[in-house]
Amino acid sequence: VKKFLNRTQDAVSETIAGAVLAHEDLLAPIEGAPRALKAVTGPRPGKVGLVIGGGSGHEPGFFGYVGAGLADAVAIGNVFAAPPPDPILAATLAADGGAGVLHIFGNFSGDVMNFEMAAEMAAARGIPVRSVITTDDIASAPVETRAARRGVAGNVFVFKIAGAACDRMLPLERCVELANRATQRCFTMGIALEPGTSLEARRPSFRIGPEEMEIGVGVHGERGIASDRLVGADEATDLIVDRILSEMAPAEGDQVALLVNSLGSTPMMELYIINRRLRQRLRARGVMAHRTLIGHYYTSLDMAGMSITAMLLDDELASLLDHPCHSPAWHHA
Amino acid sequence: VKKFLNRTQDAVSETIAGAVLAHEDLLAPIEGAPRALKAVTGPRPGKVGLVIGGGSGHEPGFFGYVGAGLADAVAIGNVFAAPPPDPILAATLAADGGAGVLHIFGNFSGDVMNFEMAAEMAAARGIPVRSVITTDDIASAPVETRAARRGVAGNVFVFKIAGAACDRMLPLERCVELANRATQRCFTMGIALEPGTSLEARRPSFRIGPEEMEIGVGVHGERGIASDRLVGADEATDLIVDRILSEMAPAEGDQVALLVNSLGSTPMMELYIINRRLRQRLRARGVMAHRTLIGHYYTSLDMAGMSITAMLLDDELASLLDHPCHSPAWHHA
Amino acid sequence: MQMFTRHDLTLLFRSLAARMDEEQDYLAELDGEIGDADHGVAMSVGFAAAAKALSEDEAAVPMLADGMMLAARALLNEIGATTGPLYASALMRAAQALGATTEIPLARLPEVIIAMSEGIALRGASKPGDKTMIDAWAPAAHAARAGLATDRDVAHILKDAATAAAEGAKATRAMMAVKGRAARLGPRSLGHLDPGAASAAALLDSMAQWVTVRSGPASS
Amino acid sequence: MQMFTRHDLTLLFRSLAARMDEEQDYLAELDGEIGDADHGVAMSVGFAAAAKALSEDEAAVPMLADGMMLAARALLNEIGATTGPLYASALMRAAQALGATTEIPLARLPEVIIAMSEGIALRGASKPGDKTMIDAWAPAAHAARAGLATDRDVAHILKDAATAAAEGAKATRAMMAVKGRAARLGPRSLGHLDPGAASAAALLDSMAQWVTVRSGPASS
Ligand SMILES: Nc1ncnc2c1ncn2[C@@H]1O[C@H](COP(=O)(O)OP(=O)(O)O)[C@@H](O)[C@H]1O
Ligand SMILES: Nc1ncnc2c1ncn2[C@@H]1O[C@H](COP(=O)(O)OP(=O)(O)O)[C@@H](O)[C@H]1O
Ligand SMILES: [Mg+2]
Ligand SMILES: [Mg+2]
Ligand SMILES: [Mg+2]
Ligand SMILES: [Mg+2]
Repeated sequence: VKKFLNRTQDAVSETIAGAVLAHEDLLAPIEGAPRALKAVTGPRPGKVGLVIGGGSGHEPGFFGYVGAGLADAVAIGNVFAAPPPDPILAATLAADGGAGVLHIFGNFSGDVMNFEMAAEMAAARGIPVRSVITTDDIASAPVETRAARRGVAGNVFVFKIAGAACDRMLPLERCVELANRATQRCFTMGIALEPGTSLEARRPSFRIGPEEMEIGVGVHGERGIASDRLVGADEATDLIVDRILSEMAPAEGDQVALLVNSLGSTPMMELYIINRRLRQRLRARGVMAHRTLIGHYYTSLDMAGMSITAMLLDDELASLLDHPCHSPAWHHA
Repeated sequence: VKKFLNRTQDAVSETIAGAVLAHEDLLAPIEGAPRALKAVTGPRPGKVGLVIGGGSGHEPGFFGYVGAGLADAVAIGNVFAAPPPDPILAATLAADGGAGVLHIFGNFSGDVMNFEMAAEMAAARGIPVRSVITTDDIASAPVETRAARRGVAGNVFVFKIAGAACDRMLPLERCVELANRATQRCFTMGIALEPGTSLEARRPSFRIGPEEMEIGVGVHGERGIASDRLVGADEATDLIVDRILSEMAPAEGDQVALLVNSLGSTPMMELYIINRRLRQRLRARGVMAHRTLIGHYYTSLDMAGMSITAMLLDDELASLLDHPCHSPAWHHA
Repeated sequence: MQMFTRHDLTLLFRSLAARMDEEQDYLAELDGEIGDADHGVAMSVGFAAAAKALSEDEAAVPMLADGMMLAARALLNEIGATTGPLYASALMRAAQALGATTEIPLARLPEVIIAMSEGIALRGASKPGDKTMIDAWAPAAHAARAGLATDRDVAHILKDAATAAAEGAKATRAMMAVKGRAARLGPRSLGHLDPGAASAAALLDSMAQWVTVRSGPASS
Repeated sequence: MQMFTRHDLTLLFRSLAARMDEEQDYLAELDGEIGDADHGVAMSVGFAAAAKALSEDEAAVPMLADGMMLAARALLNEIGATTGPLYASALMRAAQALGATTEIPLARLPEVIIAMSEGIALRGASKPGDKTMIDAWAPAAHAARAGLATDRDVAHILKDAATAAAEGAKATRAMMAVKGRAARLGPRSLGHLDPGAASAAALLDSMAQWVTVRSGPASS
């Protein structure tokens, strides 16, 4: 598979360099930490600092969610690899406004271990850190073991809720509580048509048969929980919506936030076709969409596929969702 | 090639339906014209109406650029096919605020003919229409026959400039002049690594050899002006930048607007890597980037490839570029 | 004298639509090589819409000219694109040629070919040699004019027109495109058939076959 | 008595890094099947960074324990990921075992294996049977402990440890993953080797080979 790359081993650094240049008004480097970035708006005294992060290959995740009303800083790992503790610590120091720092990251063994180590290092420097681990991928473990689930595209909503809570100068404990509530109410599931391409090997990391699709894929180019017969857009959407609705169990009149997300090479036309069906299904269930994000928000290199995330809102979450934000990947006034 | 579609012939209508649902706060249907949409903000009395349009397959183009500070209405054709006069007329009527309507579209025989016919029909109803035909694709014809060039991703900037001019209540002639100035100062070139997939055939419409790339591709999945040996990100960027700079001939200290655009399946990581090189080259030339758009702004179904657009600014264009806008694909305050 | 009725117009368009449906994949392939691969679906969907409109409104729209206008509008609004305005213009000009009448002598059909060719040339501003559908339509119109002058049998005239169109289409392989999408490819368009010329040749062939069947056993 | 010096530590890590480089594609393939295809590059880049740090600071950091800490930090900060903290933890625990000394008897090397296994188990909280690298490290540590108790030759003890690791790694094929990325695949992880166990077996094999060469012709 062909790609616009120079030396593979430089891909992440060059991506970061390009991102800082593209978003000079929003992102700034952190002195001495080439794998961490901070918001130009910087931390505010008394505001809880929000630090996010994870592996590369999810662009615009994660730096796309750094900015006013969102995260204060980000730590960036190698492709599909959690960042080491050092950049996480650097991001934490850069985000610190004296009111504690909130770490949010997806539930992957690498992220958990590295963020834990960084939190201990920050605590040793007198910065209280609390962590929220996202677990929105409903396909990745049964509901009885929710805490074992992966954190995937729902991160975007959790970042937003937490970023707004921090921006409203809520105390650390409240920010943690709201971010946890957001992840508890986020339900994501993905389907892939083709695997992504490993940068090193420049070939797909596994094969999906010509008449098959992978159900329940994450965002690291990995296989899903099952292969299934390839179906059309509506049927694929239904497969996901059925699972989401059965877990979410919304009441009539409930409001949700939606994210219809390309995993990489799936173009927006297909996302809109999926969104049409998604909304038909929600309407039939009496559920309203308060806000929809649609596009390339949380990707898996060039995987062909999509995920749908629905976050069940309450008045407080809806208000935080509507709070203004300005970041590379999410702007609203 | 697998896709999330239902019946192929329904793809465009379903895309429009999904778009209206995703962007309810921005886009509204136009009564009796299923292939046209208008901005929720609607036309304002005394404001020049801006109508854009073209074929489908470029999502988020074109409806992505409808909203406050951008276009008032859009006409949507079949995949890679100009819309017929009827939806263009409907969009024109919907956009009319009594100060005339501006049509902006790319330089393709189909678009030119259909927009011309619609303009005649609108004129017959007493609505003065002026047209600006974009010609930013520098690869598509030599500079001596600039008027023969295609209009591609530079459209995004031309829409923005014109949308801001209209929003500032400038008269039709001035809006035309500014939109023309924008297209004259827009320079785009694209490179494809893989062709896109025709929705009907579900296979690529031509082949690119494993060690080749296509230079000077447009946005309709078509071949470029030449095949070339596959090169890395920096070299590919250089190929484009050399051509752009030689035509643009910027002076030291000049400001440009940049669009680093995925043609479909090329992921954002690669766009950032390209942007890094692009900025190195501009810096070496003493040229400053006033604003950068990076992502999926003007696509060619799922073609793997990218285009770079640079628009040479003057103070007036820079100010119009900075004017606030709120549309599905471009938000800023 | 054999007449060409309003019902014949419907039947003729049904044949054309069926032929475009058959040719869809082939035309898509040709357009994939030097264009954007949509010419097959455009022609197939466009002529299907025209045939459908003619069928449905046969009673309500009894005049040939009005029927042609109906077909033009249906085709145009179904497909837009390049082909929509060009064929709409062709059919509108044919409508003028046919006039406000419910039937014409079958022998006048070559006039339709001439009118269509003029309509396309006017709207598209293309000349023979530009590697467009005009490279099929212009020789066909020439053959039609020649045939009308020599008073040949209508079926033979249309056959001559179809042959001229087929040769014209074949000749586009050696041309470099000057108009349309393929023009941007410059010399890379050499060696490829123009899809619009190919579909034009198929339309004319289908028309000739329809007239042959319609006019019964050949008389010359 | 043969000693294991600070320079030996550098040499050992160079061997490990070379071996991980050789195994990179194979490990990537294994991780592609049930993970995210990056284990090859993580191990290769991580051990290369550790070896480089050990080489560059050999004079400045003469103690074995400090060297191990250096290697741990270099590896961790180069790769992060899952492997970073696990192997950093392994090496930090090995540093404790080695202590503030510039050399130890070569015969104490099995202790390093035991310490590394403990470090990984502590950080990763995984047990044998979870289909992780522990399925290679735990049997290797067991063999190392047994070997130390029986006073066997160090080269043989390490060979036994490597064999145990290889068998442990092979056994992961039959396991369903409980920890790490593959755990999300549930039963789909069955039938695949765990990449982390495979790389662990390769590390231990490389260590055994290095010791065999280092300690000269086998004495038993
Ligand atoms: N100006 C023109 N005059 C006549 N025919 C044209 C002109 N421009 C393009 N064509 C014809 O249109 C054909 C392409 O039609 P189609 O693929 O349906 O439209 P598009 O190029 O817009 O996708 C070309 O093969 C050519 O024959
Ligand atoms: N909790 C854990 N304890 C021990 N080893 C683990 C644990 N989680 C994962 N592993 C090991 O890590 C390996 C994967 O490493 P790697 O691919 O480098 O990281 P990642 O899964 O983050 O991409 C697995 O094959 C497994 O052996
Ligand atoms: Mg990984
Ligand atoms: Mg077309
Ligand atoms: Mg075409
Ligand atoms: Mg891995």
